[in-house]
Amino acid sequence: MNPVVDYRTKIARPNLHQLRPYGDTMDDGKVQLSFSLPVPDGAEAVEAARQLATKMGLRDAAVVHHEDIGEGFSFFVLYGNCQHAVDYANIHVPKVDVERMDFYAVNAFIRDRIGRKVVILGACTGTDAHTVGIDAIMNMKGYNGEYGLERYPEIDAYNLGSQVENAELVRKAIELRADALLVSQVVTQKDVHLHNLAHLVDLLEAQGLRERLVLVAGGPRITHELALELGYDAGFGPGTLAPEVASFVVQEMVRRGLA
Amino acid sequence: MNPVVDYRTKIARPNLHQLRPYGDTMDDGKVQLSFSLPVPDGAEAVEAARQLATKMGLRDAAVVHHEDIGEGFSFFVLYGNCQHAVDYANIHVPKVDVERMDFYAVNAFIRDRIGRKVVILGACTGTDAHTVGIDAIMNMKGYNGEYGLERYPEIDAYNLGSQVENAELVRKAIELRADALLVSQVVTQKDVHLHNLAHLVDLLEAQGLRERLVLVAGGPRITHELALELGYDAGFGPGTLAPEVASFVVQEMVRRGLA
Amino acid sequence: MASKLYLDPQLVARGRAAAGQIADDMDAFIRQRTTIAVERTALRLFGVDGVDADGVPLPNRVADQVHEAGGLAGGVARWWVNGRLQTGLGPQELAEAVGDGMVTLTELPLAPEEEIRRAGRRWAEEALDRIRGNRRDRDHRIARLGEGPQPYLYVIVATGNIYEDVVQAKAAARQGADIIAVIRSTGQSLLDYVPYGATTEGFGGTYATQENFRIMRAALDEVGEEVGRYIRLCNYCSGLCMPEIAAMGAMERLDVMLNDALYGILFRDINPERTLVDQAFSRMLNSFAGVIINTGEDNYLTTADAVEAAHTVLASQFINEQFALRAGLPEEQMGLGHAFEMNPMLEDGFLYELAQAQMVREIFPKAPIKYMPPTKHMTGNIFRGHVQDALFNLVGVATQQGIQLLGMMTEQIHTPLVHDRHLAIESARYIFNNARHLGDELTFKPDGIIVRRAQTVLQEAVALLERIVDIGFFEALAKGLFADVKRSRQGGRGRAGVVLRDPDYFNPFEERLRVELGLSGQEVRA
Amino acid sequence: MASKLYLDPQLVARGRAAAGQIADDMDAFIRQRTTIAVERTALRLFGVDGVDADGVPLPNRVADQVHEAGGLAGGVARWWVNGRLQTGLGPQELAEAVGDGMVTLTELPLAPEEEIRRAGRRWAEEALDRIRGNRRDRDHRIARLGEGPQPYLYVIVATGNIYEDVVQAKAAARQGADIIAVIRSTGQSLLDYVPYGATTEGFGGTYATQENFRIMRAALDEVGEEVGRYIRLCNYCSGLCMPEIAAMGAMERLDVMLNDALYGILFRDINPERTLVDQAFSRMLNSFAGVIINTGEDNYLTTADAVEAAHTVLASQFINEQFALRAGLPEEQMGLGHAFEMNPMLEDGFLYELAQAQMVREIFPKAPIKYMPPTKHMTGNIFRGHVQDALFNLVGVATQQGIQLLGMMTEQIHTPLVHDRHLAIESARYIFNNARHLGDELTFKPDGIIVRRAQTVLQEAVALLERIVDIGFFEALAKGLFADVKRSRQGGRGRAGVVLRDPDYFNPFEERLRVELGLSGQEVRA
Ligand code: B12
Ligand code: B12
Ligand SMILES: Cc1ncc(COP(=O)(O)O)c(C=O)c1O
Ligand SMILES: Cc1ncc(COP(=O)(O)O)c(C=O)c1O
Repeated sequence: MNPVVDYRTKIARPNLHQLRPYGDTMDDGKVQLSFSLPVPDGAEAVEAARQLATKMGLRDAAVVHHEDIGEGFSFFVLYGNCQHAVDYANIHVPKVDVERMDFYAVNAFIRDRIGRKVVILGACTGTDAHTVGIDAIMNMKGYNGEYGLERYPEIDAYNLGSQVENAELVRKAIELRADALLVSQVVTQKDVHLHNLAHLVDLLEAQGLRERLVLVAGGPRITHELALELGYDAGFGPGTLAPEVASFVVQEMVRRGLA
Repeated sequence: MNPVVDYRTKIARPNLHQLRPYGDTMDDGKVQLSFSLPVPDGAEAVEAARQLATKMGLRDAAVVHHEDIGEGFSFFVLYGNCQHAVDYANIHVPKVDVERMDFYAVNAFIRDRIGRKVVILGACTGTDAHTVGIDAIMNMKGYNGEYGLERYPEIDAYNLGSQVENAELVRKAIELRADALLVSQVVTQKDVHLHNLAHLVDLLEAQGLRERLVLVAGGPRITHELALELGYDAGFGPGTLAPEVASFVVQEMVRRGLA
Repeated sequence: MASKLYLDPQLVARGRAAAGQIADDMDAFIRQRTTIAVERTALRLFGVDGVDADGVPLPNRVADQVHEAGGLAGGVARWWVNGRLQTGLGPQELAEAVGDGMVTLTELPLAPEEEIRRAGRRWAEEALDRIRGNRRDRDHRIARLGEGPQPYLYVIVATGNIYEDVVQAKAAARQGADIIAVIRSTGQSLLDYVPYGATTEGFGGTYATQENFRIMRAALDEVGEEVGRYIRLCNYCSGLCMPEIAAMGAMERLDVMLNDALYGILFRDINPERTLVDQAFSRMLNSFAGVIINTGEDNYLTTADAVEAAHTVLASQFINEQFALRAGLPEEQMGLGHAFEMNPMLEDGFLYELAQAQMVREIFPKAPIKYMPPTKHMTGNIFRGHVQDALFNLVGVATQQGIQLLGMMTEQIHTPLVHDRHLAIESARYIFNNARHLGDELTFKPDGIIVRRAQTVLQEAVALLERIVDIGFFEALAKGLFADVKRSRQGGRGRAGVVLRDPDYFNPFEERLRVELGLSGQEVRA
Repeated sequence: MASKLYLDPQLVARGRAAAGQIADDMDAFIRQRTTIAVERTALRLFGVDGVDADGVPLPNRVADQVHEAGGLAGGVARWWVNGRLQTGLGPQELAEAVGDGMVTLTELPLAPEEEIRRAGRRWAEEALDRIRGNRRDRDHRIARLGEGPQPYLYVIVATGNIYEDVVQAKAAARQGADIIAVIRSTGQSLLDYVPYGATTEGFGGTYATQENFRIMRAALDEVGEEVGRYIRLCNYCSGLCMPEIAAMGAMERLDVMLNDALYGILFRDINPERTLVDQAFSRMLNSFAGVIINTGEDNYLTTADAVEAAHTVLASQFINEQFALRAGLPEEQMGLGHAFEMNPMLEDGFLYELAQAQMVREIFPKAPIKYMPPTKHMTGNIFRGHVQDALFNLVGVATQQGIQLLGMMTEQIHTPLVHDRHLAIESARYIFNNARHLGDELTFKPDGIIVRRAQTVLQEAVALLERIVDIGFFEALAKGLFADVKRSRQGGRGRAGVVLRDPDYFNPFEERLRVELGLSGQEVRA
């Protein structure tokens, strides 16, 4: 009997400098697409959908489903082979780059390195009424088995709730001598969150407060990169837990000499 | 009370020369994408996915879901706004361009204009074993309430079934003096159908038969345009019914003087 | 029909009795009060509409004027009717005159009370006639066109632009939707006025304005004719303008209204006193207009855990039912809310959802129960999400819910795109048809997981209700018994708009509605 | 357990009796015959493998040589064993010598029959020992690693390239798959030989070769260790090489095999006599090797209508059960096939599917029923398709099927992509977990749609079986009673390979297997 071939030696490897989607064969570029067009279903609409996919760089784009969805709209599902590739090997994504500590370590760090209670304010701002996200970070009971900041003995955590105007948040920050502001934004329609987040930075800068605070944004569509672009110190997305946020805040305070 | 505004006067209209996908606002270009990458899930993979979508011409491409799917693969769902547009107004799709007759009209047409029985052979060729499609066109009982060609008194229909080699089909065509060949191709993996269909045309040409026959292709991934490219007289896709095919065959015979 | 869950009818009766007690206590409280919004509503019904040069709605200008003069305790109606009698102006002119500061209603000489009341009642009757007409119109249209079978397919449009909304709504109707809800812009519920005119700028929704109602109503009537099915229109009378929007809806023939004080209290931090008073009047209007209300218990499960808090939903439904009855709203118009919100990773979660939905169905047999889809546990994985929605749809049809608010696979991502809605409707129609009579067929193991779960939830709900009877409703809110959210009686937005009624409080609309709806008179036990 | 469908046990017994009669008739026919494939199988078990210079497999070279010399009727074993005894060559060398034309087996002097039989039996025992060892190995691995709960999640890989298949299969195992089936290339079933070696070029599937089996087995063992779950490997022993592939599978520790003569007859136009004889021997091997077979009744519903032809599926399952019993296959290894293939637009179709699945479950209580997903009515609308698959999964768990072949939302489009499979597994796991004990909970209305449907299907199936007893099995095939496809006893591929056995037919494998499996001896009633 032949020895079993080591299949690993036979498997195609991705080219990390020319990375393409994978369907069932290395580099096939297989991609699924769906969209609607504001024209009635028909051969021309199908062709338009195909042409669009081709313009997106899909070879052999095939409309596998098309359907009239009323009011002169048609809906399409397509598959095709993407010709574009990305240089994965050279992608560098900014990351919240601090040591991740747990509940106990954070409190110990504060005691040792800051020596006083850290004041953190959280709020979901503007007309946004989604409190679950900020509650997950702030509230006693926390989220996914991790306590929220209110439970941290060395942190004075104030959860202002939702629909908090930026001006009100700034007022509270001054009143309570906040070390850090945690801002949640969940509604993103028409980029309302970007406007809201940028506006807060403007207000803080106008008051000369920006440098004296650690400013953190969070929400389902927030990335660290986006937060940096908007002038925040860090951004946190889906699945964030309190210790990550606390770790960042306290280490950032020390790094910036705010302790 | 104000008269009700006629909302129609207020609704944005699509630009048919610059047609874009529609999500919830005219021209927003909204497109949904999904694919896998042969790299593990992580911030870099997400960024790679985003960059790919950007290369495809999506503005504000957002990775809304990413997941490890094992063996160093990751899966992504994205939304973005497509910047490409197509000139829908100038799309012209070749169509099977004959009068669509029903069962009775086809038979009457044959009696009046051809004056003898029309011989039609159908087969699913190569290693393809899918008979349901060709049966739908050929068999007595037909499909979706339309009789198949076997039921047409003026047509001698021979359904050769599936897994018929091209050479065998050509042999039968000569033997039975076929007027038309109906070829079904369902399996399309690795473009096996294209090879198969092209091969038949080669054989027929080699035998000097091509001009004497109406040659028709069909199957779920066949379009009229594709069939023309492959050297067929017509192509039929999903949902085809026997009368359409019969209408084409008999009118094409008359047009080409094969009657 | 025998209970498939072997629910104890006595226990159900105990729950109802406790909720009745809670509602009675609150009703006594409510009857002693009015609010600035209730008074604006009276003005709207009297025909006050439009905005002043600064864009402030005239109903606000008029009511504020009277309020500032301390005249609201007797009801704005007296001042307004007197104003019309004194000035001889029509409603629009008089409102504009007040808006311009040309007329100060509380400073006009007062006609004899009897005369005021007579004129007020006559004008009120005219407004109510218009609403009666709308109701008849709806009945005729349904009789002529027919309607979809239950569960009704309910979808939202939420582009922010009423004209895009119309396009999406008409497409949805063609795809098979029975009810179109125009979601409101974030923040509208906290406005103490109703925006005016057609609007094209909203976030996460479109402003509820009377003009927007009219535009959408016309569009849906039109598409209803084409598809041969009456298409219901839904909006939100909740927030600080609850009764005003109820009145607007009644005037523009809306068919369904989200209407729940508890929602505003818990999720918008609206003052409990304010919104409970507002709710009573708004429900009378909805009842009279034949509008189905939807309550918001489903929302509790977005903040609290759906397994642990299931009984709070049922308890709240009992309370909402009693509140509704005290506003004359028949069971057939009570779209009590609940939701399919358990963590999808839960073993046997489907069984618990089935238990809850069947239980609600049995306890409120005549109500067009509103069943909300998974939202909290929807992720960006649209494919899995579409399957979660499918299970939700199956439970909906298997337990014969009244109104099925369709889930969207993109729930976690954006307000629905035109094809999101299409795919949702397609899936629901497939499942409803494919499992049409499943509910008639299934029975459950008597001592099984499903039956035991339902019985436990009922027991817990009754216990909770009886506890609330003891501690009082306001205290229950303060303790965070609903949705894990704590709200104090004094806190929240809009409390300044609550006014204790004078003994001679006059509101010809409420007066007439109480008669029509068979409610006892407008007592004032100040 | 009492029948949830109130099925009449007497009627079930009648169906079984009729099927038994059909199988007995066929068994008598089968016992008198061998085929070229059965003989090649004996050679493979004797250790013949590899290809000649033209790429023709040596088992073919050897069997063909004997066949051409008219020597197959007594079994190839005698010639082969004698050849080894006469030449003193090992199996590989002897086969090569035959392939090269250096040795003509039928021309060698014959050793005494007793000596041949003794040597043949000894060598056969060695081969069977290897299979016994594989079976023990499987048992140990399962005992050590455990396995997923039923319904097992069964997915296919079908890239055409064994190495890509490995990648996809390992990913699937990590995602939660319990069984990986490597789909064969189109056309392999019509080859009268088994391709050789590792292959990387197939259409719609990957060639079944012993080397490919080995590569995949090793990969799945490896990933099974990592995920801590034994991962079953499935392939197809159907088509013209049915028993050869069964032998290859037994030697390489495959766990599941598609194995159904009816499938080949109806869907591959394979000669009925040929494949029925092949089937009997292949099932003995599968039985002995502890391989679960899957039958192909599900396929009927891809050509015939799933509502109208439902009873043909049940009738065929009854027949397949009896065929299997006559090959010594225990019920625990009978993965009888059926499918969720009704038109999704059918009102109450879900109820009919539930009825069918529950009925099959009750009638074959010990069998690991193989449940196939919607395929025919899947369209390019992947979103709707994903929901069809979800309902299929729900029926699967609610009726406690054994093996759930997962549907792919892209069924109409292509063989599965890596994430198609992932999403399918994710959805099935969600539903199986979320509705884990649904089957224990549900009961059906005694005179309802579901119960009546199941009873009707059973009645029709029994009537059909009794009709087949009357007209004979071959005639039933000729009349198109299954899958609307008509096949004549003489027609189809491979008939030339059927050979009437001589009275002294010798096949030490069959001989031994009949003993091991408790089957009556190898009669020859020519
Ligand atoms: C629950 C919910 C509600 C509840 C909110 C209850 C409450 N008290 O919060 C109710 C029912 C009241 C509600 C109402 C509305 N909602 Co809502 N809602 C949701 C829902 C279902 C879940 C959100 C949630 O709770 N997620 C769970 C939490 C834990 O996740 P998270 O927010 O992402 O938070 C995590 C991280 O992002 C991060 N994080 C979040 N914030 C912060 C902040 C910091 C500093 C840090 C470090 C981390 C961090 O940590 C958290 C824990 O890991 C989503 C849909 C969905 N499935 O996501 C829609 C959704 C967010 N809602 C939406 C909308 C439009 C509305 C409405 C405007 C609709 C309307 N017009 O009526 C209203 C009004 C709300 C308003 N004015 O803002 C849209 C937003 C669309 C968009 N992208 O713009 C969504 C996406 C639904 C949809 N598809 O339409 N909603
Ligand atoms: C039924 C079916 C089978 C049955 C076939 C039974 C039979 N006797 O036909 C069985 C179970 C045997 C089968 C087997 C296989 N199948 Co198959 N099968 C299907 C399935 C589920 C439905 C096809 C069908 O019947 N459609 C209904 C008919 C009416 O539609 P239609 O073919 O499109 O025909 C219409 C039009 O296209 C047109 N038309 C078609 N032909 C012609 C010809 C002419 C001249 C004209 C005018 C019109 C016309 O008119 C018809 C009526 O409107 C599809 C998946 C799907 N949902 O589409 C997979 C599918 C086609 N099968 C597939 C595969 C891979 C196989 C196998 C190779 C798998 C394997 N390795 O075992 C085998 C082997 C088959 C082989 N050697 O070819 C793949 C093909 C992938 C690809 N694109 O390459 C599919 C898409 C499934 C998948 N996703 O993997 N299959
Ligand atoms: C009862 C009720 N009212 C109102 C709303 C809408 O909230 P908003 O006040 O933001 O319009 C909801 C949301 O689901 C609700 O359930
Ligand atoms: C029983 C059975 N055998 C074999 C096959 C595979 O067919 P092929 O012969 O093309 O490998 C199937 C397909 O589903 C089947 O059901």
